[in-house]
Formats: sequence, C-alpha cells, structure tokens
Amino acid sequence: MIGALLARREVGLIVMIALVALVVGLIEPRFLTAETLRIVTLAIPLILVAAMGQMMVILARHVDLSIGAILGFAAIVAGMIFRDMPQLPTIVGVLAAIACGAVLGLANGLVVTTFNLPSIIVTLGTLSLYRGLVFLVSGSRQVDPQFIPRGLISMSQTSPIFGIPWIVLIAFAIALATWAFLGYTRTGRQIYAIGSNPVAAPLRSIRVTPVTLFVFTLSGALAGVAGVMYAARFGYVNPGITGVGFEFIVIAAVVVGGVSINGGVGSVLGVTLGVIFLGMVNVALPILGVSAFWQSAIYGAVILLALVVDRTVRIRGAAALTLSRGTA
Amino acid sequence: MTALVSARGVSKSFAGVEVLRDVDLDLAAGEVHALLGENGAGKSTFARIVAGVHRPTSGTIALGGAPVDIASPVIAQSLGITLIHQEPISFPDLSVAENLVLGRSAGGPLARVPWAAMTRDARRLMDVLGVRIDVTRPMRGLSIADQQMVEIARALASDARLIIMDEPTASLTPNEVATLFTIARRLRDEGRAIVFISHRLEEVRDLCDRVTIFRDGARVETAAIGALSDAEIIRRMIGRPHQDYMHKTGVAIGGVALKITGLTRRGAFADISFDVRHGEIVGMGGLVGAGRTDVARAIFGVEPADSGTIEIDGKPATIREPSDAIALGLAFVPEDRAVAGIFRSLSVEANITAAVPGKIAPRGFIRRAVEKTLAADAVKRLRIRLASVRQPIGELSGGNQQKAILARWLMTDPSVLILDEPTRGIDIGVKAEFYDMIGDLAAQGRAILLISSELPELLALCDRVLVMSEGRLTADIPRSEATQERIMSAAVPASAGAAA
Amino acid sequence: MKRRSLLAGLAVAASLMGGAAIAQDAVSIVYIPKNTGNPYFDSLEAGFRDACASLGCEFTTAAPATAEATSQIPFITAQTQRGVDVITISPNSPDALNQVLDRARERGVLVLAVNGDLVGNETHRDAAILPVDFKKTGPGQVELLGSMIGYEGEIAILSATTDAPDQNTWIAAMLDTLANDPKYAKMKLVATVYGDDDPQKSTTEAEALLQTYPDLKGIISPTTVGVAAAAQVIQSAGKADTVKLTGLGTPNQMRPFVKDGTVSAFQLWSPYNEGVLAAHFAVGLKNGTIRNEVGATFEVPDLGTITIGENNVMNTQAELTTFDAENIDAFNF
Amino acid sequence: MTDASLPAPGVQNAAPARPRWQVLLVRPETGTLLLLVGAIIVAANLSPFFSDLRFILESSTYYMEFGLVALVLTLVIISGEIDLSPAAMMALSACVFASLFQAGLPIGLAMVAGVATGAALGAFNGFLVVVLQLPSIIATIGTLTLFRGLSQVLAGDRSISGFPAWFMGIDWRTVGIVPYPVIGFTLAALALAVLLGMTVWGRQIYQIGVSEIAARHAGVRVRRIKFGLFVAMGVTSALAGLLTASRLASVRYDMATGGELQMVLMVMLGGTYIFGGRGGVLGTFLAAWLLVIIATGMNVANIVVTSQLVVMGLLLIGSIIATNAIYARTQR
Repeated sequence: MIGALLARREVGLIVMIALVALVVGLIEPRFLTAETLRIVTLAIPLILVAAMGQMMVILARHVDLSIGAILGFAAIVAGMIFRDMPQLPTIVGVLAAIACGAVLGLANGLVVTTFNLPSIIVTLGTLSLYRGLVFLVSGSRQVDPQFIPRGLISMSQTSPIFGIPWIVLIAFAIALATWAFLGYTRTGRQIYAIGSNPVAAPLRSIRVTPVTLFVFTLSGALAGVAGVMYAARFGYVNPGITGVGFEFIVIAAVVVGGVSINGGVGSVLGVTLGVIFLGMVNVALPILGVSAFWQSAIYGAVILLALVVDRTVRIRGAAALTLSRGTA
Repeated sequence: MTALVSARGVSKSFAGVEVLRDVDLDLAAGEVHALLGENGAGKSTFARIVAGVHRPTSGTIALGGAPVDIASPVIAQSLGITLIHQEPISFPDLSVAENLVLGRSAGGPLARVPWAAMTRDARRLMDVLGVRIDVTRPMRGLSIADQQMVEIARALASDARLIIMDEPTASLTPNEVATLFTIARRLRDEGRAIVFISHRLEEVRDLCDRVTIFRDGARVETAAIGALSDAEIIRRMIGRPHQDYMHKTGVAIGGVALKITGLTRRGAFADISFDVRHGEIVGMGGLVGAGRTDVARAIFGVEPADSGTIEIDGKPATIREPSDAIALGLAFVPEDRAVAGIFRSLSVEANITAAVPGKIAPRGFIRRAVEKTLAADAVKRLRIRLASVRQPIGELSGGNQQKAILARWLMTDPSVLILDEPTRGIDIGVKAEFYDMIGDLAAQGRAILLISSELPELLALCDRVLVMSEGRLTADIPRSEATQERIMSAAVPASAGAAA
Repeated sequence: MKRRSLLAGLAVAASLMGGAAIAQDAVSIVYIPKNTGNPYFDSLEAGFRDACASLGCEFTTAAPATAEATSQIPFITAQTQRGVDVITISPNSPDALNQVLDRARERGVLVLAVNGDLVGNETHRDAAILPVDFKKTGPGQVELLGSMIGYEGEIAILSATTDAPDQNTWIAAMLDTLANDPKYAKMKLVATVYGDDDPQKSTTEAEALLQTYPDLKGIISPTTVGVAAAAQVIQSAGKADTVKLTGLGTPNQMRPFVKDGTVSAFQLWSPYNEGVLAAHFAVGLKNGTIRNEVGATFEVPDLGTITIGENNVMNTQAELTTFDAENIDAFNF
Repeated sequence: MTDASLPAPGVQNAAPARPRWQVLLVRPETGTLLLLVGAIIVAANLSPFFSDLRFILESSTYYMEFGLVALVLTLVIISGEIDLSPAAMMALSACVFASLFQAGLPIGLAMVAGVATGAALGAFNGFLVVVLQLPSIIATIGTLTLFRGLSQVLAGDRSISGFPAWFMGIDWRTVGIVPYPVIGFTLAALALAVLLGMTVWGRQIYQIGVSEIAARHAGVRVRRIKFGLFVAMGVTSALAGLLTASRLASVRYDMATGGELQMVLMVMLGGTYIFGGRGGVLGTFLAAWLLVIIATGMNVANIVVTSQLVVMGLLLIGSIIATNAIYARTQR
C-alpha cells in the first residue's frame, strides 16, 4: 500500500517535471534544448548530494538544519588548504573537507542522542555555531579563484564521459550508492526501521544510537562533498555567503521527493526526482524572466504542499489500520 | 521435568508500588505453562521480566541452571527467550518479510539484505503457520491477528527455547486460536517451553500442562492443570469464593439518563444503541479492541461518532468536544490513566480541579485558597494518600492517582459517569474502595456506565451487562442471567476471518 | 608630529561633551564595512591601516556578519559608546542608519560614508569618500565592452540587486550613453538581469542569458560577485571567444579568467586608496587642517590634490582603473 | 515534540519525590538569573565603556522586538508546540504595512493592515497545526521560508521609507532614560506572567503542554487555545515588525533575518522545557536581558561578531541540555 503511494509520488513528480518543461517550453521555446539539460544537471549536484544525507536523517525521524553551515565550513577548509598548502595534491583538501563535514555531523548526532533532544532545535543551534566557526577558521577571509585548483574547477565543466561534468556524475553515483545502501544493507533497512517505530527498534536488537550517529555523520560528510562541489562550481569560497539558506532548499527537495517527516517512508528515486524538479524550477524562473525573489517563496510553498500530501496519505493509512483492528 | 527457567524471589515495583512480590517459579522445557490472574495480578510483569523488558527490583533468574542477567529484550532473544506481546511490535512501513528478519539477520552493518531468500523463508514460515499473508506487503494495515501471527512466525524462525505468549488470543477468532494452539503444541513437542497468559480458562484447559496463579503480585499456586477445578482456580485468582464477591446495594432505578441510538464511527463501531438509567450501573464487557473504549470516547466527544444520536435526560445532545459533554453533566474516567487521565508533572490540586475552572477561578483568576480547600476536601473524602496537595501527582501510586481522577469528576457533580477500566493496575485493597464508591455514586442517583475486562467486576457491580464484539453490541444481559460464560461467548467473534 | 597629536587630543576632549571619552592623544577612527569576509573591504582596511601608521591615528574595524540593512546599527552605537572620534562606514542601507548616525554625530563623532553613499540621505553623514565620480563609471564600462566587440551586437547587463543604488546610477548612465552616443548605435541592450550579489543566483542568471540570447555578444556586470560568476559561466560554457565579458571586479577574483583569456579586461578603482583618503581627511578635519566645505582642497600623498565636491563628496581617482593581462599582477586585492 | 525522544516503555518509571528546597533551587530561571549577573560582571570587566545604563538601555532596544515575540513564543512552547516563523511574519507584515503606506493608504490604516496581516499569517500557522495537524516544528519551517519569500516578492529589496516623523524612532522616546520599547517589553512580560501564572487560561496552557490528551479529556478546548496562541504569535510578530519599522524608519524584506534563532534562544535560555508543560515568562524576560548584555558587551569590547555566532549557538544547545537535565527526571 505504501509502496503504491510512493509509486504515485514518484509518478506524480515525473508528471510535474514534464509539465514544467512543457509549460515553460511553450512560453520560451529555447527552454527545450540540450543546453537546458546541461544547466539543470549543473544546478542539481550540490542539492542532490546533500539531499541524500538529509534524506537518511529524516528517514530516521530527525532533521539536520546545519548542513548549510557544514557545507560552508567544509568548503572554506578545502579552499584554505588549496591556498595555504598549494604543494599538497588536490585530493588532500577534498578529503579534509569531507572529514570536517563528517565530524560536524557527528557532533550533531552526539548532542541529539546523548541528551535525547529534538534534532531540529539542536541543529538550529549548530547552524549558528558552525557558521561562526567558518568565520573564525577563515579569519573572515575569502578564498579567491586563483587558489582553487584548475583540475577541481574543470570537474564542474566536463569529463571524458560525453563531456558530462564530473560533479554531475559523482552526484548521481552517490545517489546510486545511497539507493543500494538503503535498500540492500542491514544498516540501511535499520534506518527505515528506526524511523518507522523508534520505540520498538531496540526491542529488535537495532542499536539505535550508533545508527543515528552514523546517519548524522554521513549527512555531514555528504554536506562536505557538496562543499567541495561548491568550490568546484563557483570557483571561490566566501565565508559569509557559502551555503547560506542551503538547508531549506535541500529539505524542500527531500520532502517534495516523498520522504515522510515522520520517518520510515521515502525512496532515493523520489528524492532524486524532487531535486530535479526544484532544479528545473530554478532554471526556468530566470529564463521566464521571473524575478529570483520568487525562489524562496516557492520553496516554502513546496515544503508545505509536500507536508500536507504526506499527512493526507498517513491519515488514509491510519484509517485502514483502525478498520482492520479496531483500537486496541 | 528439568527446569529450563527458574525464577527465585523475583520482585518488581513501579513508582514505589510493588507489582510483583518475591516470586519463585520454574518453567520446564517441553511444557505449556499457563499464567493466570486478574489484570494487574503480576503475571504480565513476570513475563516481561523474563523477556528482559523490565528488570527485577530484586531476585534472580536462572536459565538451564546458570544464573543470567536478562538486561534487555535483545539479550533475552540471544538467550532464546521470545515474548509475543499483546500489542505486537511492528515496523509499519517495512514489509512483513523484513519484520520477520529484523534483529535476527546476521552479519556486519553493511551485510547485504538477501531479499529473495528472505521472502522465500518468510513465505515458508507463513505456510507452516497456515496463514495467508502476502509477505511483501508492508505491516501497516495488517489486522492484530495477522500481526500476532507474524510475531509467532518470528519466534519460530528464531528457534526460541522459551516462547511467552501474553494474551495472544485476546483478539483472535476461534479458527485463528485453533491454528495458534496446534502450532503451540508442536513447539512444545519439539521440546520448547511455552508460557501462555490468558483469562480464558477453557483455552488454558485445552492447551496447557501446568498452571501458575498470580494474585496481587504474588504467586499463589502452581499445579498441573488437571489438579484444579475452574471454581478453585477462580477462587485462587480472586482470593475469595465467587459468590461473596458482591457489593451492589439495592438502589431505586430512576428514569433514562443516557440514551444512545445507532451510534456509528467508521472503522471503530457500528449501530450501537443502549440506555443507562439514573441509579443504574450498566457494565460493558468484551475483548480488547472490541470497540468499547471507542464508544465511550464518542459519547464523551473525544472522538465524536459519524452518525447516531445521544440523549441526556431525554434531551438530544450535540457533543463535539469533551467540554460540551461536561457541560451536559457527563464525566469520563478514561482507560489509559497515564496518558489521558493525569497531568503527571502538575500538582495534585491542579489535577483534581482541572475539570472545574469556574469553581477555582470565578473571574478568570485562580484563587489558590479556594483551590486548596476544594482539593483537600476531595482528598479527605476519597482517602487519597499523599504528602501534600501541592505534590506532583506523578509521585502518587496508581490507585491514588486514579482516586484523584475520580475526585476530579465528582467535582463536576455529573449525572452520568463513564468509567473505563477504572480499577486496572490498582492494588486489591484500593479496588474494594472503588467498588464501594461506585456503588455509592449509583446510590446517589447517578447513571454509571462501567467498562471492564474483569468479568467478576462486571458480575459483581452491574445491574445489566452489555457486551461488544468487533464494534457491535452483541448482548444485553440482565444481572440475574449474567455469567462469565455468557459474557465471554458474546464477546468472542462468532465468525472467523472477519478481522483478518 | 607630537604637537599635532596634542592638538588632536584637545580637539577630542573638546568634541566629546557628555559621552564617555577615551583618554588618548591620537584621533581614533573605526571603519564599519558592509559585512565581514568581503575581500574588497579587506584591502580598503589596509589603506586605513597604512595611512594611520603614518598619520599616527588609532584605527580599528568592526564588521557585522551579514550585509543586511540593520546589521551595522549595534556596531555604530557600540563605537559611539567607545568614544571614537570618527566612524567611517560603508552603509548597507541608504536610510535605515539615519537615526543612529544622527545620534553618533550629536555626540561629536565625525561620520564619513566610504565607498558607498547614503543616497538621498546625505544630511546624515558629514562627508562621503567615493572611489570615482560614479557618473563616469557607466560610459567607461560601455566603452570598454564596445572596444571588445567592435561596437556592434547584442549586449546584456548582469547587476547586483534591483535596488542597489550605485549599480542603478551606473546602469542609468549606460542606458543614456547607449541611447545618445552614435558611437554605440549598433550595440543593442537586450536584457538587464539581477543576481542579487549571490553566486548561485548570479550563475543561473548568467546561464539563462547565454541561453535566452544565442546571439549575445557581450555582458557588462558592474558588481564583483556578478562578474566573477559570469566569467565562471562563460568559461564553463566554453564561449569565451563568442561572448565578451567586462565589468567591475577585484583583480584577485578575476585573475584566473584574465590569465586564461575568458576576460580580456575589466575595471575597478583602488579601494586601498579610499582607505588612505578617508584616514587623511578624517585626521585633517579633526586637527583643523582641513575644512569640510564644498570646493575646499587638500593634499594626500600619492593621491595628489583632492577637491571636496557637491554634497561633500570626494573621489580618490578621476577615471576607473582598467585591469588586463599586462597590469593585473601588479595588484593584490 | 518527536516521538523519537520518548524513552522506551521499559524505562517509564516515575521519579521519586524530591525535597521542595531542591525543586526551588533547580528552577531554570535561577540559572538564567545567575548567568545574567555573571554576564554583567564579565562585560563590565571586558570594557570600561560598558557600565553605562543609558548605553545599555539604548542598545537593548535592538533586541526588544525579538524579546516581545519570545514572550508569546514561551506560551506556545509551553503548550507543546513551536513557531519558527515569527521573524518572517515580522518582515511580511511590515512589508505589507510599508507597501500599503507607500501606495498612499493613511499610515494608521496601513498599520492596522499590517497587524491584520500578522493575525492572518498566525491563523495560517494555526490552521496547518491545529486543523491539518502537521507537526508545528516542520510546518513553521515551511511557513518561515514561504513568508520570507513573499515579503521578498512584495518588496523586492527596495528599502521603503518616508514615514511621518511621529511614526519613526520609537526607540528614541524615553521615560527618564528608559526607551518606550523597553517599557513595552517589561509591561508585556508582566501581563503575560500574570496571565500564565494566575489565570485558568494559563493553567490550561500548562495542562495542554503536559498532556494534550488529558487536557482534552478534562474539557480543555485544546484546539481553540492552540489556534489562539498561533494567532497571538502572528499579531505580536506584526507589532514587533512595526516597532522595527519605527526604529529603522524604513522597511526591507530582510528585516529580522535569522531572528527566529534569537527568539527560540531567549525561550530556551529562560528555562522553558522544549517538550512543553514547563517554564515561564519570567525566565524568557531574564534571558532576553542576558542576550542584550552578551551582545552589547561583546560589541563594545570589539569582540569579533563571528564569535558571537558561536556563543549564540553554544548557549542555545547548552540551555536545552541544562533544562532537559533538570526536567527530564520528572518528565517521562
């Protein structure tokens, strides 16, 4: 039954995406070109990668508002390594960034699990905390384009494979990996189980705390990856603006992708489609000449819409439940 | 017989209330062992301790002669002890097959989930049990019975040495019960120990080899099932012979106070019609999940019905919110005291006066003095034992909490009182007090609807006993004709499969 | 020198009635940039520092974390309370600061707008130090782009925010130049879009430009964030030879693109000199060596003679500096 | 707020009774008060310019708007809900007010319209939470994004100003040396403290927070009260928006950006229990001043703003942990 509903959600998304393409295409024929495809695919990697992490967090009935700041932190660390230790190979900066993301994510998880606090408030706090750290470690200094390795930047521009930019390939590879992980590994299923019934999980010998910590860490690490991608795509890292407000875009993508904020329900395909959908809208707005001012309003509306849909689905589910078992 | 599990001097108390007192008990391999007792007698607590859900306050448990510390359900499982809960544990969003495997599958965190094999094994298990459930569908929406079958399947798969079934038949149809028993017997013959908790003597006789009777948290007796007659068993359960377990004082029955006609709520209950007169105590029996509580909640406006009418003292009443019901002179002591009854962290006085804001705050502003005296009076009248009325109610014992809730409703001077399992989880002594109070309340001309799963309670207190089954009213038995058997037969679903 | 600072000390004492005063013998200057972490203002601060080192004034800086309209207010109050002599500020809002600035000035603090003016609220600051005469920026940019595309073809503008006062003055001037100067008759402005000085938005807007106007020949982006984003987009799209880009950017920001030929030339001024000028003007004023009157002139080492223009505005340089492959390595900001 | 935070059934044992004195001593407000005193001492030693009442009061006006909203937010959180959208509601209602004023509406009417907008926005939140039964914490994240976006759509990034003199600079008007906003904030705190502590209405808010189900069973009109609280949030936010507009003499869409963090921080620092049922207005009142002292102290001591972000974050997390530790023992 839920499966069917999910299918509905994914089909629905595909339809919506097609609709956007069609409508925009009618108004502005140039929209329906390979170029658009390129731009859209370029617009989504950061969101897609971070959304994979956020998705797992939400599946486990938590949420991470700090990923925007984590992204910024990871990006600035990578940038500073590129700038201050140019002799080191690029990969060092990349790994360092991902590691930083993982650590900050783990910190979120530790506070949430140790003190049994609502993750949303905790990460609201770390959102500010981590942003502050970004400024402190960087001494409020931007990392200029000249320091970002050409090799890294070119990853956002091309690759041997049909010239599809590396970051796009990597993003989808990560999505694929997440799909395999969530669907076919023990821990993956346990994440669903925890979100589906947190109280029962321990009774089924699921070690909730480690899994939760793992999920937060992974989310942080993926935000770190997104941070590196940011440096690659925009060619410089500014402590003040990097990743600001990013969390809302990602959360919007995840919930519109059909992940239930009550945990336990959601598919990688859905989230991926959700990301693509938002990416389309993003690209469509300026092409239609709509002011960028609309973006945040649209995200908000999308989040609420997704929540309401999710809610109605749940109510039907609950009704079916009571029908067949009375209320015991 | 060799003792598989032997408990020695096991005691347990919650919030200072001792619910299990110094229990010695041996469970042998290859036997089905019944635990009998009234609700709150301690049998379920004992089972939960053995299954690692609770840890004993004192006492030891040995498994195959070696003392073990069953610190958690997980450990219990690893020791081969499985508890099949009354309310089956499930992960609604996961498939049946996964629910079967979860927590048993071996391998590291990244171990691959063998979907194919998993589904195949699940199907086989289901066939063994002779139940038809699509193992690939999610648990969400499965009937209680089916969920229970899944749990039993789990136990089978995890080849447990001790399987504890806590009132597994409470919501099963006869056919399902039959299936369950065949399986239980086979498991016993395989040399496993089975603990069977039930209220239903006939089932116990049918299935079990030995029986242990609990009362007020203590083990009263363990014997071969054949050694005791039903009457003896019941006497040991309730402590005194059946007949002198009577209270009801002759009270003049007045006019109709509450009249329900055709009350229906989709998915919960349908076409419920009955009335309760002034001074009358009407009991309502039935199995867990029969819909009794839903009817009560509907009448009181907690979850209003879709259709049907409610009349109070002959006047049709529209009740959308409990506040409407209260205004009309209704009162409702809910079943789940901890959640729907008390405000755990608030003071006793605040709890007692919660339903009568008008009395403590005539002009919106609370008069502490008034509140205190009101509460103090109630405490005296109902003999609530506490340190101070300013004490958080959470610190009181269950019985005294329940008294406070009753006190809250007496403040509203209700003409109709709905009591849902009012004596659940309360020590026997306090129970007696409650029975007296209920009698007195009726004597004051109040109409009382008493929902209870304890047959003796119904038989003792009620002028009439209504019985519900699967959301419908199946019997209306006058006191003179009321027997445990009649009530039970009306409570157990007639046709099989309706629930599944 | 000593005598000067002594005078300064007196001046300070005199100027600070009531408000808590610092016992000091040097003019104390604080600079409040739009926000922290903005490389542009780093080099402006450097100008202040070096000037103060030679002039012997005390210089500190206090920056809000975000560039939103109100974020500078608590800092202005706090600095007033610290009893600084001069508050120099690059305002985040042309009007939200009026009242708090007035209060500072009531307490004898000299308030200078630097790098951006309180457009329409000039009465709320004592003077403004702007890099160049903004009237010349627009035409300068048009000419530069024109020279790149042979004064012919479709062009577009990628600006900051729809209401950024400076950018709008420049854009107005560009439109005027394009419309009235026959030299640019064949250059057709097809679109003006806004990237809100946000890399992400600027990037998408630039991409949209390239796609919506296949025949686009050139882009002017008179904002550092915009021009960098546009350069990145053109480089990614590999359209460096078909679409020319220029605008206002910092050398550090643009260096790679100039090196790899994505951008042949862009313009800006020296924020460093703004700092220097502001420091000299402030100290001179406090010491009474400079009169804050329209038409008054004074000397600043390396900058030559500075004249106070209308609205007490003064510029560090007459024309924009143009950066290209030849000279770019001479700059570091 | 999330089921995930409930302990497993096995551990739901009620706490043993604690002596009264201990109960009094571990009141979180006490902690807030101590922090406040400590902060004042530290700040005074950090900078010689801090210890100047006029200056502190002057600077405090920048936080009074948030403080005002935080007072109402306290009630919302005690009732077991939360609202993360007030800062956005401030901006949107202020933008509506300003746009209408600019469109030529008499300023009085424009102000009324602004407040009405706030009420409507609050009602919308209430609808999502009470009627559609969405979890308020995530729903108001949605509305936070939506409202902020709408104000951007409405006002672009124009800075709307040109209000009549009488409207502007309310933070300049003082009684003695006490600015109007400070007086307003204090009076509001008093009023709400009385409302919460001495009236049935306040009592019922606590009851809802402790156990919504029990409250309904006891005849509390839960839905009505919660809806009312959300509307109150909207109205208060709108008023705060107008105060800000008056103080800045201008309105932009980015008014009070990130304010929700500071508001939640004030409530948490004040020792209100994140899961509802505990806490009070007094704590929030003290916490607001604590923030004033910290921010002002750091500013006047020229401590880089970025470390203020760190401090804010640490304070928020620290305060939840502390409050949680104090309450968790009696809260199951």
